[in-house]
Amino acid sequence: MAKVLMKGNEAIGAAAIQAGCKYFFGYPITPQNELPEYMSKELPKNDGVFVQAESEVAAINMVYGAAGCGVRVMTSSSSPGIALKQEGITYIAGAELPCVIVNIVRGGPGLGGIQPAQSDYFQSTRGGGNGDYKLLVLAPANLQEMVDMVQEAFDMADYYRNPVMVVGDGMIGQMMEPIEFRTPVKRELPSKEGWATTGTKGNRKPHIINSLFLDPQGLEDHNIRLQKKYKTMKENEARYEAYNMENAEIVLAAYGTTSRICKNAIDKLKEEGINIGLIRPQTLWPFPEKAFQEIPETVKAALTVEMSEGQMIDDVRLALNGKIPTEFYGRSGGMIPTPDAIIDKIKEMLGGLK
Amino acid sequence: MAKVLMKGNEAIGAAAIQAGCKYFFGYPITPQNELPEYMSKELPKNDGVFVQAESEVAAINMVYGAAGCGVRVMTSSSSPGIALKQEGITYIAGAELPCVIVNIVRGGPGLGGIQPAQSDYFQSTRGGGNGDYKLLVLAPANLQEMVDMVQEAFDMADYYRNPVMVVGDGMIGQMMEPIEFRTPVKRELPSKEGWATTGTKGNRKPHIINSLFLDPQGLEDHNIRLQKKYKTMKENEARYEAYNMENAEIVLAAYGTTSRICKNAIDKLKEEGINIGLIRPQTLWPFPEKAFQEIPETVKAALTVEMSEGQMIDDVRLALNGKIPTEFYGRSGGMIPTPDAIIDKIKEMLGGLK
Amino acid sequence: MAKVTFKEDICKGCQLCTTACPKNIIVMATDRINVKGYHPATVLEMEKCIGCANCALICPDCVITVER
Amino acid sequence: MAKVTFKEDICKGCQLCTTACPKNIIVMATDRINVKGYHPATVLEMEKCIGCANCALICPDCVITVER
Amino acid sequence: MLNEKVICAGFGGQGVMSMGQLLTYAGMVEDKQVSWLPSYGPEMRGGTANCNVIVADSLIGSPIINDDATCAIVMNLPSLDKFEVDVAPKGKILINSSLIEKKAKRDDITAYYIPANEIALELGNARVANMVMLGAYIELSKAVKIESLHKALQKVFGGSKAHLIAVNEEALARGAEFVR
Amino acid sequence: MLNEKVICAGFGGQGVMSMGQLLTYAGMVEDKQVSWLPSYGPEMRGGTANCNVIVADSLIGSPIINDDATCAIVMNLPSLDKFEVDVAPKGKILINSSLIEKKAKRDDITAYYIPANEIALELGNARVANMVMLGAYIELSKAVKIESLHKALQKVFGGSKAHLIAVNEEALARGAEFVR
Amino acid sequence: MAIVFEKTKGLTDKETHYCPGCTHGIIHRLVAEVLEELDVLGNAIGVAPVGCSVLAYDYFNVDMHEASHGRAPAVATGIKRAMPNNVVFTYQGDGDLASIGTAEIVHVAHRGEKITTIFVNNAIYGMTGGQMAPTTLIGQKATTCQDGRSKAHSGMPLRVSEMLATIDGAAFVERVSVHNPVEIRKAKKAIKKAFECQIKGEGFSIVEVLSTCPTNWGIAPTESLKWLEANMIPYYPLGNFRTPEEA
Amino acid sequence: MAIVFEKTKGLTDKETHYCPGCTHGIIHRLVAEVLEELDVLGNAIGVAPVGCSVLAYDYFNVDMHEASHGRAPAVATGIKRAMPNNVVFTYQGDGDLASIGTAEIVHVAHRGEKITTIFVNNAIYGMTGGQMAPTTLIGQKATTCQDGRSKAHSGMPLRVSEMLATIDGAAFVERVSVHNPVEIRKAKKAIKKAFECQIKGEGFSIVEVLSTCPTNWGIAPTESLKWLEANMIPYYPLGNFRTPEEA
Ligand SMILES: Cc1ncc(C[n+]2csc(CCOP(=O)(O)OP(=O)(O)O)c2C)c(N)n1
Ligand SMILES: Cc1ncc(C[n+]2csc(CCOP(=O)(O)OP(=O)(O)O)c2C)c(N)n1
Ligand code: SF4
Ligand code: SF4
Ligand code: SF4
Ligand code: SF4
Ligand code: SF4
Ligand code: SF4
Ligand SMILES: [Mg+2]
Ligand SMILES: [Mg+2]
Repeated sequence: MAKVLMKGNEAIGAAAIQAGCKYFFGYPITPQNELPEYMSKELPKNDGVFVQAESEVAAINMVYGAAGCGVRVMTSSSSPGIALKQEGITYIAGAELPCVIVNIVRGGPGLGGIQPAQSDYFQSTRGGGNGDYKLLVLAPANLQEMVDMVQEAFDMADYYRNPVMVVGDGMIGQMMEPIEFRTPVKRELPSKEGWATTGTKGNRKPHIINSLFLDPQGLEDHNIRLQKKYKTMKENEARYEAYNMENAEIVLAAYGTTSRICKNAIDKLKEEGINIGLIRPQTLWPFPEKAFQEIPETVKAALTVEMSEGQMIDDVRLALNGKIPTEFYGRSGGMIPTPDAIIDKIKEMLGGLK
Repeated sequence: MAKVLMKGNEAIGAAAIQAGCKYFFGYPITPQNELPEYMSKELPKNDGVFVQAESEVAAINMVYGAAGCGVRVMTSSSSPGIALKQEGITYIAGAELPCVIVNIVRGGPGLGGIQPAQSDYFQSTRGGGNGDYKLLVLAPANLQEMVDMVQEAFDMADYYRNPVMVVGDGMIGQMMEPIEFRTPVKRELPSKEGWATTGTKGNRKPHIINSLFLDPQGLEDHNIRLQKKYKTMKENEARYEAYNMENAEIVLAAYGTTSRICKNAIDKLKEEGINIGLIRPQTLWPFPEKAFQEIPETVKAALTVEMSEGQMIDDVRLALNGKIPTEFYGRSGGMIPTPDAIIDKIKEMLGGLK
Repeated sequence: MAKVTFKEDICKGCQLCTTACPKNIIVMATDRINVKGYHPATVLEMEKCIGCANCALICPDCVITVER
Repeated sequence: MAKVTFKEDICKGCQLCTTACPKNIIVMATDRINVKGYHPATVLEMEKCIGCANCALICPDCVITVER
Repeated sequence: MLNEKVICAGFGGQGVMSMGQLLTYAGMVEDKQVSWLPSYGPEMRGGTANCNVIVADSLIGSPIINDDATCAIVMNLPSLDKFEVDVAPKGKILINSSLIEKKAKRDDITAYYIPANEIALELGNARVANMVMLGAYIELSKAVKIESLHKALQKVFGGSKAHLIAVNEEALARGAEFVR
Repeated sequence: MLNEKVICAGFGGQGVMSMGQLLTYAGMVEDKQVSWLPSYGPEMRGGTANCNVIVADSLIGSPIINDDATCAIVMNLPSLDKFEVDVAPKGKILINSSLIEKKAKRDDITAYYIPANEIALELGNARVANMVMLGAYIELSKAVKIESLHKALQKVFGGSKAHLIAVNEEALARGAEFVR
Repeated sequence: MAIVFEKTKGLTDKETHYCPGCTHGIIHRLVAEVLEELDVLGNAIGVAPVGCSVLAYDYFNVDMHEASHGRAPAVATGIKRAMPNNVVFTYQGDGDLASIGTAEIVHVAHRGEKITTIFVNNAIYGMTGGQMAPTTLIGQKATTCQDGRSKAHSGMPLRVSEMLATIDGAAFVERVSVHNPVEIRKAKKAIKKAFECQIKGEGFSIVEVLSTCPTNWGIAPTESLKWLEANMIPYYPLGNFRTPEEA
Repeated sequence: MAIVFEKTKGLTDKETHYCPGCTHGIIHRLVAEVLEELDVLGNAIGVAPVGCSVLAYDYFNVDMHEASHGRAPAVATGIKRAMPNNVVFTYQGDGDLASIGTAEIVHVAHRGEKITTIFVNNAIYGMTGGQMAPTTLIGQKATTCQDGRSKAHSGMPLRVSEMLATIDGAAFVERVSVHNPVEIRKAKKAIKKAFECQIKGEGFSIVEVLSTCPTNWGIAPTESLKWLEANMIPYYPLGNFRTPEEA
């Protein structure tokens, strides 16, 4: 297919429809509004349905309902809206339903601001809902990757019967880049017939979509089952990009749009003869721990760069487990790190290393 | 004062009233119902007001309103109810308002069950709301500690202008133990006059309670200010109990009711001549990192015991930073670890160490 | 002629059926306790039953079958 | 006799006042642009003004003061 | 070193919760370490209720009694079936023989059969069967002094319920007597 | 190695967003690496809008232009004031002299003064001032071929707006001519 | 002899966990009978609430979802929009529907979602142990208003049917009771009409059923029926508030 | 000459960020004038919503809270219960109040909270760029219903005042408009009555004000006033739905 130039938010919608998403339930919030708007226009043309829910709480519960029927369904929001969805998300995870949730992150806490941020890393990877559940969390750095990931997200969700979250920010949502819609690598997807609620038609037992287990042993068994699934995800789905790792003295850790700024910094430093590497997690959960465990000997320190006050750094440190020191550089509230500021921080660290 | 025998949930209410809490906004949910019920009966007698909100979302926003007026206010819930409060909590943290939030944790994910659990550790310490905010999180292990902590929580909240969360579980909420109401160590509390909304009386500028900063630089500045405050909290408020650490071969990490089971296991092992220590975080955030950084040389490994599938273990590992290996033992869904199972796990680890 | 049958073992002894019978023929069998620990409802003078099914209509636990 | 005054610099040029004046004496000053970049509202024949304050009532931006 | 771990169990209306609370209270009166932990939630809708009471000289770890109860007081059959296994070897089980015909299975624990309901009826108040059992338990274990239980009763039956104190004390005494 | 970083800025209605998009589109037509990043949110309510366009031969890192713009195209005064500092040394600034009387302050960049609105009015359509500026930029930078811009125009003005293509092409040409 | 009454196929064999004499059981049966009579058991998808009827998914012999507290209407919206040819219903208590789920019930009505709601109003939170509901009557005691609900503190009880009847998309709104066989028969008729309304695509339909909670009212089951009649019906008048013909 | 009209002290000096001709500005002024006239500026605590009026805290010359989207009534409840002698009001848009905040507005009415709500109904989500609101009219275009709202898909627009008027605790409910000076005067009277109702402790009071959004309607400001009159008023009739005398 030919390349097209699209705005990020609309590209998400287009990718979802390509992936067979037929249902979208959402509620407006900046900076992701073009996505529901696109869906409201395009889904009906594609035999689908868009409903503007009365709230984010209602939206995520509509997703829960539709997902339980076995259809491909999606919702999107931005930070405070995702906060409101936490109860619904833990229900969906608990009931093991597939769906795709997009968070176009903005600055917090509270109402905060609407400029790009990455301060919902914990919200996405640790869960703000109750209980021991996990989402698959994808973090594209450019629009091509985003449409690829959104498409694959639906397959992943179905494959694992698990909600998948795609995390972007206002930059990703608002920018335009050329994209090509391609078919994701096909997975063998399990049939939904064994659990989806479509009416018994009188010839099978009722299907029940549920996260309640009053018997503690039953609930623990359920949790153990879930953990087993999460373990499989951890083994199979952790992804990252390694950039300029050969002979790197310091490794940067950054995801999403921040990783692109880091690349600018790395390229500039390379011109000065300084070798800095980058590990860019493409999945925030499962976190690509191996990438950090296998860093070359040349690397003497790590620097995590985030548009937050420091969240992913926990996972970087957990993965490194004390192997090398880890520092942090971040901007927050919608402020965006500049390559030069990152370079300064790197040089300061290099100074300290010598 | 003489000791009284009280149910945990009621004792929380009594402690809050002792601490000058006059307002309670809540919504029923098992296993914390005795707390709002107690408040509905006792607050009016103490010149206070209890309102049963229409939902947890409304309750936390009522708290936001009352806290902005400078009064002492509280809410409580259990896991899924706390999930619903995440947006409100990040607003309160963002607007820097003091209040006390109680979570009597139950098994998850989703609706889960109602038996004791500790699977909201992430929800409490990492935040399920958006943005880079922190709560002070207190985790009492017995009722005396709980009433002490609840009382102090109000002072801490006022001192830092920050929401304080007290985390318990169904065991803590439902059990009875003798308690004594004592006056917490007094802090110099800042006056609320400079920010509380009480009406301008025509002789000052309006006060504004707010978490919106449309200008990214303004929002970043706000975040930097918050981080500074969090750093102070980290320095001053991390607390823990160390138990039997001398000559310990393994250190257990456990909080709340689980720590008590660990003590039983430790005492039993001591009779067998095996020395096992325990670090019991009393504050989950700030996490008592120092306690782990300063473990004696004799300790060869750590074992985190939780009523979850493994959450606090992240903080234990972050604090240890690779110093010694860390293993995990947990039960979930309302199942409670037994001393014997912990002992088995410890012996298995001791075997591996030899 | 009509007949009502009680699945005694699932009766919860709530007595709602007794309030609904126009013939007042339903009583609680105080001589026995079912597996749930309740005195189950029963009809003593079955011949008076008119098969109106009121008892079955009000029984929250589907204990009663009515024939006519 | 009545008088209206416009704080021209805060006028957003929305023209709502022009629809409200019973005397139709408010016009947009197309000859000038205020700091906001709008043609501000103004009154040309002030003597016709009856001081009804309709213009001030409808102005969303408190541009107008009316005296009588 | 006192370290009594008692499971009290029975039907909802049999007063097993308050039996446990009274014991806990009495322990507190003596400045012992005590804890009381009820079962809660829907398992109670099934009709059975139980609580764990610990009375000890030294600090109590977990308020949960796993399989190390020093005594189980069972007021009905399901409770016997459920909790017999949780008594530690050499421990006691007190069985309300008015309602439980079955005998204890284990021979490494001592079983006592107390016709609590009958004794209570003799006292003219069917609801004090729980106190009969508690009286028996105290007599056997000496966990607390009988006077402490009396004090606890004063506290619990304050005000409008004061007239119930006498019959409760009587029931405690009769229970004690029965196993003496 | 082409690595053009262009800031387009002006009032809301001046078509600065579509000017940027057209350039981006043309870059894509030539299979170059491109990105377009708009400002968004309430800053737009203030009346100014801007976008960052990058057209490059090799992979684009961040779509943000910090202080390394190769060119700034400013359509109104606030934009000149705001973005002059962001042009890299030796870069260009294209100033819509129809609306901006002020001159560029810096002397390490080259300023071009283009009476875009007047030229547009000459063409009978005030709204193509943006294309005049874009034409000038392309002439100066050779970032993309003019034919690619024409192709882009075809795409953007499909269907009902096709009649606008001619005047837009004309405007591009006049802009180019002006700085040639 | 022919069978005049036996348990409907719309219910599973599972015994309910409801307290003795709790009228939830009657209401379950009526819904199940209606589904059977309309021959839509194989086509129905139900949504259970959080409340005493949280386990309704075990009792109705149809596909079921267990919704989060108050959100059953949103869940049902998701289901119905995905499966427009299925018959979709929610079963909700007064805490669930009239308190935490207010926005969701108002907006299914507002959008005219083609679903049916069975609203069980027992004037109390049964499941959690008898707290005040928005529908708790003035003077009625509950664990969060132990001296009885007061108007000054908590306002007058909320009349949900009257409120929803102002919304155009609510095609069918009726309040019924199950405190005696006559009313039970009427209740069933209303429930049937409500489902028919959905099947005909006329909009949202809701039946508010006054129900007892002997346990938390602290009143014996048979007395509870009387209490309902004497206290609830005067404040919550039975009757139809909207039918499709009218609209 | 005496001043017949000048800017009220109830507003700060700050210029608003509202688009030219947006009637939010008029409504702000009316509220501020009423507060001044009732001499409660020093005693008032306002709650701003999330919506175009999110920055209302910068404009009203009184203590203010900025609430989360839709929750202003709950925030106001917290304030009023803590400060019963203060005059407490919320200022909310139709997305805020009639969509996400439905439960909160219904329940302040239900509890009869002694607060006043100014409900600005402009039939659209202004702040976020013109999405459909529950109050968007049939056929009206919005970014999430680009072919115009359809009844079949989204139901008929929600009439909030009519709905709230069924609730006992809502002591004062009136719908007004600000599309011309006559209506503006009436609007102010209603707002004044609403606050008086609060001050007298009669219950919850709300004034729904029909308002324009020239930007997202895509209609010039003066034309917007006409569009409001021609399209909104027929569906949203002006008038009083409840007054304390009546109750
Ligand atoms: C988010 C959330 N809040 C609260 C609860 C606790 N809860 C369970 S059921 C219930 C109320 C039940 O009352 P009602 O809806 O009237 O149903 P009933 O039990 O009376 O039939 C509540 C508050 C919960 N499970 N989830
Ligand atoms: C929880 C949450 N959801 C969504 C938003 C985004 N949002 C901001 S304003 C708004 C709607 C505003 O519409 P309305 O209330 O009608 O006010 P108006 O702007 O029209 O005055 C929305 C959805 C948000 N800030 N928070
Ligand atoms: S069928 Fe009628 S008459 Fe017969 S027992 Fe039942 S209620 Fe009585
Ligand atoms: S109504 Fe049913 S459950 Fe109740 S007593 Fe009668 S038969 Fe038994
Ligand atoms: S006061 Fe009346 S007459 Fe005078 S300008 Fe204003 S609207 Fe016109
Ligand atoms: S109404 Fe006010 S802002 Fe609008 S044009 Fe008139 S004076 Fe200017
Ligand atoms: S608690 Fe009340 S509503 Fe719940 S099952 Fe028992 S009687 Fe029914
Ligand atoms: S977007 Fe609409 S509601 Fe918001 S300020 Fe502009 S005109 Fe007013
Ligand atoms: Mg109820
Ligand atoms: Mg609006």
